[in-house]
Order: sequence, then C-alpha cells, then structure tokens
Amino acid sequence: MELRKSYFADQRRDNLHEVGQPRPRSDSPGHVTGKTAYFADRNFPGMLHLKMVRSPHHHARIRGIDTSEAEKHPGVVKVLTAKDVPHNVYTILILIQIGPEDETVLADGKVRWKGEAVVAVLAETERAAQEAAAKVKVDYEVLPAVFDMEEALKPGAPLVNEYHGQNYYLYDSGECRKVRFGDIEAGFATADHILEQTYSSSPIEHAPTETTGCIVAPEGNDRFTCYTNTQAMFFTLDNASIILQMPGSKLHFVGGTVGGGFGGKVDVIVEPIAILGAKLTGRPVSFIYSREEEMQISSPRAAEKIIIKDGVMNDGRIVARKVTGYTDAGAYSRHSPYGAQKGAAHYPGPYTIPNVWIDTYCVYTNRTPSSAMRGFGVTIGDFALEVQMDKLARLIGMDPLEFRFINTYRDGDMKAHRQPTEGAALIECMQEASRAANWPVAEKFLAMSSYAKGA
Amino acid sequence: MAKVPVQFTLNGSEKAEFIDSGTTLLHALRDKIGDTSPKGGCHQGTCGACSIIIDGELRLSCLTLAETCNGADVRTTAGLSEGGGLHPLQRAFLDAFATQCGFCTPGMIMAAKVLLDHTPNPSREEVVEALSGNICRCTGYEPIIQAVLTAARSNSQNVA
Amino acid sequence: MAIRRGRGVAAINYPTGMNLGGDPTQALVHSTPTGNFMVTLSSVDLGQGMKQIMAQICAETIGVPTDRVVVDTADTDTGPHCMGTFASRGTHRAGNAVIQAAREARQVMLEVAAEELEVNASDLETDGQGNIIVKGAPQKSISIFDVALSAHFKRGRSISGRGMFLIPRSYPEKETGAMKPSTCYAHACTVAEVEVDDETGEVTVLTVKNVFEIGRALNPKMVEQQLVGGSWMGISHALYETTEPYYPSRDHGGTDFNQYLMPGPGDLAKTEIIVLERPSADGPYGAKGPGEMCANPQIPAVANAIFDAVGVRIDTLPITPERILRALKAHAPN
Amino acid sequence: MALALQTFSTVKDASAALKSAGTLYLGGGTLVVRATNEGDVSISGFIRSTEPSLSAITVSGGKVRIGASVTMAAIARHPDLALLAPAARAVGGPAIRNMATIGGNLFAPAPYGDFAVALLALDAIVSTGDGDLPVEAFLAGRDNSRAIVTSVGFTLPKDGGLRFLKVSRVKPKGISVLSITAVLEQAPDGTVSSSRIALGCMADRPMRARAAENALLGRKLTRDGIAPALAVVGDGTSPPTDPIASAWYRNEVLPVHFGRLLLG
Repeated sequence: MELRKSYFADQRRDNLHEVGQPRPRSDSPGHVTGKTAYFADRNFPGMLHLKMVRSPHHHARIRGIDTSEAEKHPGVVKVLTAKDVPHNVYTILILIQIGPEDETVLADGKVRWKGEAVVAVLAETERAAQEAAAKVKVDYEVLPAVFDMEEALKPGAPLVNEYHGQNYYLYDSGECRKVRFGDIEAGFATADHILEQTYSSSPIEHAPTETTGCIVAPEGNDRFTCYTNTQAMFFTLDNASIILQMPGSKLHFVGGTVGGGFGGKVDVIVEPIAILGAKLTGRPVSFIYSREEEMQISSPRAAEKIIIKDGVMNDGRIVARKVTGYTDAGAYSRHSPYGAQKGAAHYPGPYTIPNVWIDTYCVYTNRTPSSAMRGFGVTIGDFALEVQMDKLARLIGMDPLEFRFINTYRDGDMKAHRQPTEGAALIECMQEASRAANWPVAEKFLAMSSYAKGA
Repeated sequence: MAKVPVQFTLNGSEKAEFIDSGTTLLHALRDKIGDTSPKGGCHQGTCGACSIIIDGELRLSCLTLAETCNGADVRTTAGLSEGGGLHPLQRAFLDAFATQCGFCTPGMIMAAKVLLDHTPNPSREEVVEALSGNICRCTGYEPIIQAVLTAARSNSQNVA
Repeated sequence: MAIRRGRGVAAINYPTGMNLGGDPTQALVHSTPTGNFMVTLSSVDLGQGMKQIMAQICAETIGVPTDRVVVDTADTDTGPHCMGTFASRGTHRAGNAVIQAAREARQVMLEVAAEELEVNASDLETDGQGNIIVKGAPQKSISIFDVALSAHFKRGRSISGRGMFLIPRSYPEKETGAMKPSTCYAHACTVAEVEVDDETGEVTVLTVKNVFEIGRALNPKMVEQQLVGGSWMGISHALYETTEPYYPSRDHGGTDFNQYLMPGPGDLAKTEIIVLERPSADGPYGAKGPGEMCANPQIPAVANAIFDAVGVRIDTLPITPERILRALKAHAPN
Repeated sequence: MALALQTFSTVKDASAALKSAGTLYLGGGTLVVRATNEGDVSISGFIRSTEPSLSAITVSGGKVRIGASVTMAAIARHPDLALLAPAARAVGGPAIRNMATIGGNLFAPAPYGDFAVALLALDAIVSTGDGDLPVEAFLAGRDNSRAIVTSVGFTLPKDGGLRFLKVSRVKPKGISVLSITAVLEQAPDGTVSSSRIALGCMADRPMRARAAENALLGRKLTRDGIAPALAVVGDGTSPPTDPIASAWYRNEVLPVHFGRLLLG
C-alpha cells in the first residue's frame, strides 16, 4: 500500500504522534497463540444445547405441533414453542420506532420461509437435541409460495406476510422511498441519447468463519449473562428485553471479540431464545449456528433488481437519471426497509446530475429474510451504476474514465437528496488511478480538482 | 451413557479423559481438556479452523474421533509458544498483519507449520497449496501467504 | 480456444454511518493511579481492529503513547451505549466519542499538572512520551505518572471524561426524499484487468489497482489489511458468491465452504492499493469509514473488464462462467 | 441413541458388526463423521477395522493393490504411484488428504469422488469382504452395499498413459465442475490402440464415456483426430445441477476440457 501524501496536503495536519502510525495490533498476539477468547471458548458445567426444528416448507400453515415424543427423549430438558415466548412477534428496528412488528421468534400458526424456526429443543448433548428435534411432529398445510419479486408485486400473488398486508414495505412516502430532484421528463427530452438497462443480483452470505451464536449463563440472582458475537451489544440486549418482557437490568451481555461479522451478526436471532431457555431451565444454554444454518438460515445480503434509465448528451453530460430499485427482503423486514432507503439516498452515485428520480422498493418473498451486509443498499447499486456508466461512455464514443470526470461531483454540488457535497475526492482518486493503471486521460482532467468547479 | 477412555499427548504433555464414544477430537480438546485454540468453524471439514497436527500430519479435529487418537502425539497452536517466546510463524503473522478477526489464525498456523516442517523453503505455490484447506474471510489470503514465506526465510537464516 | 484480455474501471463513493436514531455511540475514559488510561466502550471488534484504533485515538488526544491505553469493550455492565459495528460507523462514531471523552480527561490532567507546576493549565502541553511540559520551557515538566498519583491521592480529582457522538435524526421528506442519511463520504476508483476463456467462460482477474480516499489512515497497516481484504471480497462478489445460484429458484443453495464459492489462495489478483487522505470535517482526526466501500468498486470494474475482453455484458451477479458462456453463445454468429 | 465407535482387529469381525442397523463403516471420517456432526440421527454407530492389510500398498510387476484405508496423501507420495499423484492431490486440502481414504472415495457422491473417476478409467477391481467386483459394477451398486471394501487393485498403465483433469471454480482446492481421467495406449504410429475414459460429475457417480472411447480408437491425438470423440463424449451423461455448476454448463464445457486433456 502506498499513501499519496501530495493530495490534499493543504487540508491535513501530519504532525501527529500516535494517529497515522502503523502500531502493532493489540489483539494479534492472542490470535496467533490461540488465546483470544471468542464467545464459544467458554464452557459451563451443565450447559444445555439448543437445536432448532425448522420449516421444511417455503410457505405453510401449521395445523398442529406435537412435541410429546421429543420431550420424552433421553437427555431432553425443555422443548419451547411460540406460546413460551412472552412477546413472540417482533421487529428489531422497533427500538427506534420503525415498525411494524412482523416476525415471530418461533413460528405461530404459519411459516413463511424454508428454514424458519418452529420449535426449540434443549438437551444435555447436541446429539440428544438433534435426536429429539427429529421426533417433533409438525402438521403443515403447504401454501403457494412466491420467490420472484415481480411476481410478488402482482395482484393476486400469495401474501407473504400478513403483518404488512401487501408484499412490499409501506413507507410514509407510500409503496417506495422516493427522491425527486429537478424535472426528470424535461431532462430526458433534452438528452441526445436515452439508455435504460436492468441489473440484478442474488443473495450473498457473509460467511464469517465463526458462526452466529451465544452462550447464556444464569448468574444465580435472576440475571443472565449472555456471551455473544453480536455486532451490536445494546441493540441486541434491548430487543431481547422486549421479546422476553424482562427488564434490561436483568440482562448482562458480554462480547466484542467476534470471528468476522460483515453485517451478518446484527439480527437479534439467537440471543432471546437462548436466554429464555436458560431462564426456564435455570441452566446455561448454548445456541450456536451450524455452518449449514449460517449459510442458508442466517440473513444474507438481499437480492436486488435495479433499473436505470439515463439521458446523456453527446458532450458527455448526464442530464437525467431515473432509478427504480427493488430489494428482496425475504419473508420479514429485519434491516431491509432501511437498506432500500439507503439505496434511495445513494443514487445517482457520485455524479452531479440535474434531474433525478428515484424509487426504491422493499419486497417480501418466501425466502430467508435478508438483512444488513457490508455496504448493503449501495454495493449492488454501485455495480449497476458503474456498469451503466461504462455503457453510456461507449454509447457516445467516449473514454469511460474521461466520461466519469465530466460528471463527477465536486464540493458544493447539490446531491439529489438535497445535501451539498462536502469533502469530495473522487476526481483525485480517478487522477491517481489514471496514473497507476497507465490509463491516459486528457490533460484537462488531470488539472481538475474536487475543491471547486470550473478548473 | 457409557464413557470410553482416551489418552494421548497434547503439546508434549500426557492427557487422559473419559469421553462419550463418538466424540470428535475437536470437542474433546475444547470442552474436556480445555485447549480452545482449535476453532469449530464448520464441523464439516470445509473451513480448516480446527486444523491440528497428529503424529506430524495435518488433520481436521472436527472429523477425527477422539478414540482413534489413543497414543497419538497431538499438537495445537496453543502449544507453539509454550515457554514464552513466539514461534517464528506466530511472529511472522504478527509482523505481516496477517490476522484480522483471528478465528482462522490457529488453523492457518498449524497448516503452515506442517508445510515448513517438511518443506523449509517453500515456493509461493507450495504455500498456497498448504493453506488451501483453510478459509479466511477477512484478509484476502495475501498477508497470510506473505507471513508464511517470511517465516520460512527467517527459519533458513537462523539455520545459516 | 482463446484467452481474451480486457480492463475496466469503476468509481464510487460511500457514506459513513447511518442515520437511524441519530446513530449514537458513547465512550468513557479514565486514568488509573499510575497514569494509564482506560477507554470503556460497548463497541464490537469484528476483526477490523476497533480496540487498537480506539487506543491510538485516545493516546493521540490525551498525549500519551498508545501502549499506555487499554480498551475495555464490550460488556454492557460497564460500557456505555454504542449503536453497533456496521454501516462503516465504528471508527468514525466511537472515535469521535473517544476524542470527546479523552479531551475532557486531558483537561483535568492538565489542571492537576498546573497545580503541581504552579502554572496555568493553558500554558501546558503533552510531549507524547508521557510528560506534561510548559510551552516554551520544556525543562519545566511533570510526568503523567506523577500527575495521576497526585490526582488520585492528593488533589482528589478524577482524571476522566465522557464522550458521545450523536447527529440530529433525519426523516426523509416524503415527496422529495430530502434527507441527511449519513455523514462524510469515502471514495474509490478501481481499474481491473481480466482474462476470459471464451470456450468455458472462466475469468481470471489478473490485477486490480485500487485508489481509496479514506479521510485519514489512522493506522496505515490496519487500513491496508481492510482494503486488501475488501478488494478480495469485491472480486469474490463479482464472480463467485451467492446463497441461491439459480435465483429466484430457491434450489441448490450451498451449505458449506465447498459449495459457497469464494476465491481461494490460488485465485488472487495482483492487488495494488493507493490511499489518499482528505480529512473529513466531522471525522476523528479526519477519518472516514473505509470498511464497506473498499469491497464495492471491484465488482463493476471486473464486469466492465469482462465486456472489454469478450464483448458481452453480464448484468446479473455473480458473473459466473455459465452466464458468460451463455452470453457468448447468444452473441455468436448463427 | 448415543453414537458409539467399535473397533475390530479383523475385517471379518467388523463385517459382522456392520450388520446391525444404523451402523456405518468409519474410514477417514470425512463423509460419515461430517454426517453425524450435521445431525444425521439415522447413524447410531461407527465400525472400523485396524487390520494391517487395509493400510498396505503393494506394487509388483505392474500390478497395484491399495488397501482401503490408504489415504490420498499416502498415494500422492508413493514413489511407484506417481502416475496417480495428480488424481490423489485433487482431493481436498492437505488435511483432508491425510484423512480421506481410497475406500471412502468410492462412496463419495458427486461433486466429490474424483479419485474414483481415476479408478474407473483404470478398470480397477474392488475387493470386499463379499468378494471382488469390477469398479464399474461396484459403483453402480454402492448405495446398497453393506460390505467392507478391503482393497482396490489395478494394472499400472505405461508412463504417460494416464491423463487426469479436474476443473474447479476455486483454486487450488475447489470441488469439481467435472473431472476426466483417460487411460490411453498408442501404437507406434501414434494412433490410439486402447482407450478407457471416465468422467466425474457427469452423472451422480463416476461413469465411462464409451462412445468417446470407441471414437478414439485408431485415431491420432490431433485436433482432427479427436473431433469425433469430442462430438460424442457427452453421450449418456446426466450431470447434476448443484451450487458449483448447472447440468447445462457441465455438458457444454465437457468437450472443451476433454479436448484440452487429449491435446495438452
């Protein structure tokens, strides 16, 4: 890696003592000796193992659950169903007043995705929990499922989630989050060329080497210590408090040393049910996702579909950009309504375009609920935007890098969501990339600056 | 449940435990013996985080039944720095900033150690092959490859 | 058979943090009796190095070497609230909170030193080595060790501070979408070079040259770690990864690291990283959040390079050999 | 039922124990221990045998016999089996190769079992407690086999007579898109006089590409010479669609890779 100190030197103090220094990491000695303590490196006498009975169907009504054989299985200590969860219907962003509550901790009457948690089995050994889980009988009436976002939005599509009443998230702005800037139709009318293209992606897993999990130990004083690899301590504690209807003062979360997250450990999934198990049995409880659960049960990055329609001039200026984005939330909201909204604020990308129209939708389908992942709301959008930029440049016969210089935002430019640009630096990145990759651009572009227009 | 005895040396010291038959070595090490340096990343044999050395060979402790290790010489990353000082591989991982979350690190170091035990001056391709059963999600592998190559160089300098 | 070569470019920006509930994070800083400093947080280290970076930020602000600072996180019985580690917010939000807390602690420390040295606190500065000196008269000094002892056992002062980051919550305006969704923006431009096998659709990424602008490299080696790993993940997203290979069909999802595809150590592109620093007005020592954006530009850069190589556009991620081969066959004459 | 491992010093005793329901033979553990770790409660016990012959490799007069417990790593480093080393090294990473056995590989479902593809092209004989079977017949009946594999025998081809190719998405270790083994003999004029070709991941288990074998006979290994074989190499295949590749893709690239293997 090289630091190019010549850029922005006038805005930077470089006479610092500790900041800017390549100090060794304080945690690395623990990593290389195997001494770093992750949550699962704790072991408690009498610890129970929790295994989840999961839905084999994408969408089904539950006509009945029979746990009697499982409860009798040797080594089984407790079997939990929806009725055991004090506040079973929840949503994690309710903490900051974003609802509605739309997800069950344990399925109640219905399952909406293949893999949904239905019954939790707590046993002395993992093996006993697995054997007992196999003895839980769930009577399902399979319902039609919908997997394609376009199909889900059509009238008459199977309703995925009754708590929403339709297969999309209802924002205060309506069926989508909107950004309106300038006059989009006037922009298209003046354009020399119009290009409309569709981009899409499928779900992506964080795949941290350490799977999601927690170990809960009763402290003996009505408090419970939860050793967890959550990415958000109080967010998880406070949601657990709501779900369990327990005062937060009864909960003690210990974490902060996590074997990779990438956004995959911000859903509050394992902790509440494990705490409930510890509370109802009085014993320590371990609930750790198998790798199979991590891959297919934990929330992935949402699949997206993005339609970009651009108006561009022969001289390289983009004069209008209309983006319609669809985020596949799966069966429940989790963080996806926010992800779609983040996308709305991110478009039209780091470019100054006078006429912008953005609609982003959060759509429900019968698949594993998606949620946060490294860059969500932006990552797939950047793929779409930057491939579109390449196509536009070729459409008008311009070098793709020079085409970007013409449109890149600079300090003071108004963004579509009405924030003035501050601290822009993309022009300098492109100038340096031009040199590093030996990708020549005209001298006038190398003379540009993010500081002000007209250079 | 009937318990079975297992006895082996772990990092040079004798260990004996009664375990449930069918217990994996990974569980026996972590939950019975208290060596948590091998990590359970998949229990499928696909991530390498539980890699250890049995009788000089790299093995996956998650797929090895503890009972099959009676009399074996078992080595883990926790044993590399016994006596205080860091092993050259551990030092090289530190210096190369080759750890981020650290969860794959003990397994990576085991895989690298077996390589260097047999091939003191490996090529880059040999390092890549030696690490090919170990998943890292943070680093992009390059710093780890560089750390192993650096450790090999420092080894050969020490010998010279 | 032909191996065809191409290159592509992409340019991106990325917002730091989120704006749900004002995106708060708190920090507490206090000194021990011998002048070591504890930073208490509930922020989570996912492997990105939160603990080390907070120590360096605290050390810089107090004016002591980093090894005099210990970071205690994340225990909800002791650490004050943090929204969490996501949205490229950790360094920025917690860093700002640590600076505020450390400044408050530093002020107390300077006041105690001023009493000991019988000067005004405003005339004092730290030397970064563990001493407090009188500006312009460095021979007149006191060690932070002695200042802390004095504060604890003589002056009755708690060398401590509280810090909090919070921005006004922003609700998007319904009709226009006007909103303030985040704070400062990081930037990147990537050029990727690929080879495509036009009989099998297989892609080899030869090189990626990444230029990242991240505000301030608080610890350059740790920045490098994250940028190199992120660049790898970007390539991985572009060509390999999905839990549903036949989306929207729900079938054939991978359940292990053999089936869930990511580049192996034999698939690595030659990776070049160049870092620019335009300090942000609101970041800790100007830092922005590089953790997420570093994995984004490689995806379109690789996609554009594939088009440059073989003349077909794959607008669906991941860009698998199958998708390329199908496109090549669809484009072939007859 | 808790899991239990029973160890026997002879294959005969192990075979008898394997008759109880719920038991599986434990080789290297890469398949069966994984299954129980993943919660397969139909398995209640493991049976293994420590009979020394299971771990022996004998090579004499061009005849090879490999005990069923011999690992991929042991095959890869055996000086007389250099021809097979690429196929043995194609299995997993180093730790897996120190555990995975030749006996186990015969049971590995696609996209695993690349070494068994090589054994099929070698026309190996599989010895079990119940007798000997050609590998092709053994593979066809493996799902219902309760016999313990004791060894695998075959005749070594001449140097250069075995070509092996594994195509993976992930390097250097990923599992198969497909694999191909070709055992060819050529007359002095370069024409193919004998050919056995086996394919991996082109069905649910390794299969012979007989049409391609016949199409190669009497032909030279030139672009024109192999063209008829490439045209028919996909005959009879029914490749799986899985997370690695679709059936369509496997069928499309099979002739490409087959051609490269023959010409390379």
